[in-house]
Amino acid sequence: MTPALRVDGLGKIYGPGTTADVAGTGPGFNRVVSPTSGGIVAAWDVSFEVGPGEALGVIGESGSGKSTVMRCICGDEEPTTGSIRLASVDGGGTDLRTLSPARRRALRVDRLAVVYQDPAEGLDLRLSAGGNVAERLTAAGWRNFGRIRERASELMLRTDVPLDRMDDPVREFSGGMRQRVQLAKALANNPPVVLLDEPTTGLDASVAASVLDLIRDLLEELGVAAVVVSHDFAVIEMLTQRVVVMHHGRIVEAGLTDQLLEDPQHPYSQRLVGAARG
Amino acid sequence: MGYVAARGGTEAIAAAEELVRRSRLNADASWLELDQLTERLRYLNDRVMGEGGLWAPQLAARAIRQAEGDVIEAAHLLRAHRSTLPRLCELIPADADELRPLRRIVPAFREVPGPQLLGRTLDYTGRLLDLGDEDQARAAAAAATAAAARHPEDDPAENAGATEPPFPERLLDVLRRTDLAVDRRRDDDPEPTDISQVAVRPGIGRSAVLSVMARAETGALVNLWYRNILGPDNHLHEVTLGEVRHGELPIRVRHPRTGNPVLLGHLRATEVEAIEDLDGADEDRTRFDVGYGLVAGHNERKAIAMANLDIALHRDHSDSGLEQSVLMTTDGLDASGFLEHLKLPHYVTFRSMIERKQAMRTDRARNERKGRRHHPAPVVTPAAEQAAVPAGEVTP
Amino acid sequence: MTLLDPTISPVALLAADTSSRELLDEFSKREIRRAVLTAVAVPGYQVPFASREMPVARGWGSGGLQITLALVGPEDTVKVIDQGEDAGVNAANLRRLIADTTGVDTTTVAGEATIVQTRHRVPEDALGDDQILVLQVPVPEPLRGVERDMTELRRMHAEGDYARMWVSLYEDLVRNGVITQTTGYPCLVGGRYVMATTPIPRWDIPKLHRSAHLSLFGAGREKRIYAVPPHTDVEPLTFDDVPFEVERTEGASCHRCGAGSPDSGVESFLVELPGTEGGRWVCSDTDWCNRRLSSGMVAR
Amino acid sequence: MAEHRTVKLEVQGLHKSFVLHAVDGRRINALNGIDLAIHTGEHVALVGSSGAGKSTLLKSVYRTYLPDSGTVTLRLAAGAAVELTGLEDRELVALRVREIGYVSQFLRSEPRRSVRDTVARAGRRRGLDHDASLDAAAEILRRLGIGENLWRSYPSLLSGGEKQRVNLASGIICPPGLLLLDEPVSALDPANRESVLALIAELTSWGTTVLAVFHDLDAIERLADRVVLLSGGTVAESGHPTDVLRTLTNPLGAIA
Repeated sequence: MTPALRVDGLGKIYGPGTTADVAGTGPGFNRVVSPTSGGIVAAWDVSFEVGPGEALGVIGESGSGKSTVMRCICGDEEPTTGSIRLASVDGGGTDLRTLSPARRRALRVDRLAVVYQDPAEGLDLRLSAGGNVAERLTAAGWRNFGRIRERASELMLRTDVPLDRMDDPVREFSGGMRQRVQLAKALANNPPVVLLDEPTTGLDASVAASVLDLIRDLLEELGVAAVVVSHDFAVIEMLTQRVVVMHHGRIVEAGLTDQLLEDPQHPYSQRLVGAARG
Repeated sequence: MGYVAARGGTEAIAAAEELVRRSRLNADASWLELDQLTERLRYLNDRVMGEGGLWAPQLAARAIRQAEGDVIEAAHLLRAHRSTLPRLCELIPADADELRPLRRIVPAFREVPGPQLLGRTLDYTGRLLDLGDEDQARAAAAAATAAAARHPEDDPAENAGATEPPFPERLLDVLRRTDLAVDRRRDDDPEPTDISQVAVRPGIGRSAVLSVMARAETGALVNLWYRNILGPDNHLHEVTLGEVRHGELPIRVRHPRTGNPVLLGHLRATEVEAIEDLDGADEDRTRFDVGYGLVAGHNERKAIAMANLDIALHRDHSDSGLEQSVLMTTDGLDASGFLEHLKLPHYVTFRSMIERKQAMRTDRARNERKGRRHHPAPVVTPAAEQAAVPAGEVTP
Repeated sequence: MTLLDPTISPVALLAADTSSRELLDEFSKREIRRAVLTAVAVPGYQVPFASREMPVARGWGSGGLQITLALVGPEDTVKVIDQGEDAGVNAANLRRLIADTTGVDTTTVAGEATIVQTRHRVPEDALGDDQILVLQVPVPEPLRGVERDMTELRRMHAEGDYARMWVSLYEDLVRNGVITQTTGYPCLVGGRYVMATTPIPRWDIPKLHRSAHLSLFGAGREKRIYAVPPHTDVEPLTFDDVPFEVERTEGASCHRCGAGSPDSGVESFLVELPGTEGGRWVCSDTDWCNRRLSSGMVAR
Repeated sequence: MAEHRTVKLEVQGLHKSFVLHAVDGRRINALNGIDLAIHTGEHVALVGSSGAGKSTLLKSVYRTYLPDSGTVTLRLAAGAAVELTGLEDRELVALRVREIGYVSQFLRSEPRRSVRDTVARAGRRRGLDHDASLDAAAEILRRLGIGENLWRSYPSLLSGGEKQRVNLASGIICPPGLLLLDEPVSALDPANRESVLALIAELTSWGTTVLAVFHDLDAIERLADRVVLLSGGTVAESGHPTDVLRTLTNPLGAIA
């Protein structure tokens, strides 16, 4: 099975410093700041694969490097080292990092969608809900107004955005509704890979639950490969089958989601699960 | 006869031009001599040279007189005049350490290396409108001028800048020696950008940004500075001036045959070094940031704004669009020209605007008859819903 | 070049140059011509150039003026229009300036001109392959309505990323029922760059599409030159199912030459003369209108 | 009962312990070398006292628990045999769709989905199309005694027994080749218990292999082809239900 997304040896160091500064950081040293240079080793040696129809969770506390990994994959940040491959790009034969920034950005149109925690990052709040979807469609070359309207309506319906709000500016929407529009936009061109970064964090509990339901349904139906980044076991448990645990920029454990929850191996995972499960 | 005589416009502008010329000559006053401007309206003349980007006191005075005192107009005349001149050579970058101070203050310290030289400044003159008798003033001026001619060594204006080399060390040198200053010197921009030769845009480099500020409209720069202190930009926090100097700067070119530097002359310039107490989360709080301002003529207001904005520019990390604001919106000629172009005829564009308003109304009326919004969301049936998501169309 | 010859005294050269009435020295002209050539080679791309200060204010045609002055030679004949009119104050001022400083001939007849400098209009009669249209541009950036940051704008053009432009058209249609862009309608040039068509009316845009003449756009204040070479596609951005609409007003016709009336058989861009009995219309291209009248095409 | 020839599941030398890092790395040994073979279509019930390792064995087979050593070999529907303890996570996730299922006594997650949809979705995951999944869900719910009036409710509103049946329905719709049942009828009243046991009994006739833990002897006697007694994390005895259960001095105590 060709993975839809494959990440190998991804690393990201902020600030001064080189790969030499990786020594002395990580879970074993309980720090991400290099003692020699002060560089921040936000992520190191991160590898995983996600297949079509599969959802991989990335769990960890804030500062564990999980969001850094996501931003490196989608191109919001440039990793220090490692490779990222998509089955939809050259059959996985090309490291995305070797692509030009322009081609890299173009992948976001229909190959690699991102749903951010903050809808303002993924949406233009000044535009209508339909307009946000239209941006993706026009970027993919759609030039027929009627069909763009139709497709946007379908997506609104699919993401439970009332059709009579489709032409209202997203700025006037509640947080949960914005998140639904962000999902509609992300899915506009049927991307084979979707990254979700804390997609329900910050929403009221009941709203978060319904958005979570929606995401679960969409992932099940669309057969996309998903990476779900979250600090919340409830989210990870509901959406993913496999999970990696990040701590101080490293993956400390990888396994099946139910296995991590019931039989965590690494001391840090046990602590994390223990804390979450009370 | 056509509906509009093809010569109508020409005649009108010729008449307006003649009216301006005659009114200028016929004013009920004596002819304004150039030295009146260069000697008695020093700040005005300096400002026009600074914003006009040309050091030529006599030409600036002509421009001010021709523009009837409109600073922007006068700066425009200077710049347009310069456009007609071929570029013969380029100056060797001036060394600000060679500036012979006529005035020098260091607010940051009580005792500094070298003098605190107050010099010719309005700072501490009482802001009381002089309502003295005109005839007495005229007589006093004539007497002072005659006395100065007899005894030049007593002239306070001449003696104000009695400093001779070696010139006082800068405060910044002291800060650098004690490792208290962030080092902003850089080597990726060795040859200063000549902004009259390139179209500047964000990312162009510090020398170009500094040049733009040096030529900017004084009020625009002061306003941008104030926005950063009180307004939304907020990149300035606690600025102290390290050095304010006004003095004479030698200007040199390389001799075309020998290659040796040759002194062309001097221009007066105002130089400011500003010090910022860094307080950002990602900044080195153990050091000061420094900013630099240098403008032609005596214009401390502008030089201070420039030095402060230089700091603000490295503090905003190109995030806030401040660089674009400095580069694109502070030029007096650009802003005023565009503003004033609104006085030109715009009836073609206005007609097009009215036509669209009517089109919108027609569309609205049509939809109201049908009782719907402009483009109602298409009805999607449940069957279509099922097929909708997987069956997206992608056109190349 | 003599200017680079170290044996010649620069001061002498300066003195010699004072006899010239020209607004641009040869070096400046050459730089502008280079920018023009680049613009022709990359249709629709905004070429930065070191815009000179002209004797007219920025925003008053300084960009168009620099192009005209850089291109004009002794054999040329120049026509200058503003709003389609030769006699307007701004057109007259620029024409006078060009004629006085270059000694070139001027005309009001579009067909006689080798260079037509214009603000806001394209002449009604198609120009030929021996003619150059120089358009004065106040705002050269077509995407400014959707993005202000210049670095991002450069990226968008470089990558041909015009999705947000399309979205603005989508939003316009959704909100207003029609595309409300008035003049300066954004066009895709040669299938590559989106270009601001100065504020010429939509009416004039088809006259740029695959035209025989060369169109040069000069933005003096913003220091950009761009071009539409002859026979180049200029396609107004619009959806496949939303036709591009030019300015037309039901029942309007020129009260002088009758253009626009059903029996005239021709149309022109009309401007309104507000008046007591509901206003009257007249051709914006005064020379075209005059020639129709004087050639007897119109029964008076 | 028919004679079963092919081995569906073979467990050899399976060890499982838990290391509690928070308690100074204390190790708890749960399975100490389990050897067990189950034939295709066979129904095997695990018995033993509390802590003998019954649930641990089920979860270790399913890989919810990560075994320390030993092998778990599963024969797939297509005939090939796969060793599960060393299998890639991704491949195991794939096997969990149609080859191996696990039903606990608790209904897991899915809090905001109607009863029928919950079951139908499980069917769709195993390859049914939309309409067929709804039909199959209806049928199985009906047989388990979940009335139509409950199909549109959310499982969170149901009683414990109803939840358990919905959970079982999801587990056995399009039943996987190997079904692991962990006390699936613990909360049922006698009437519903009957219909549930009947349905489970049917599973083996459809070819499903079952490894189960029940809390009552009656269910074991009625359903199991074989009983395996676990003690101290090893197999103490294996044989016909009546034989094995008879040897136990206190069968109910051993089971509870």
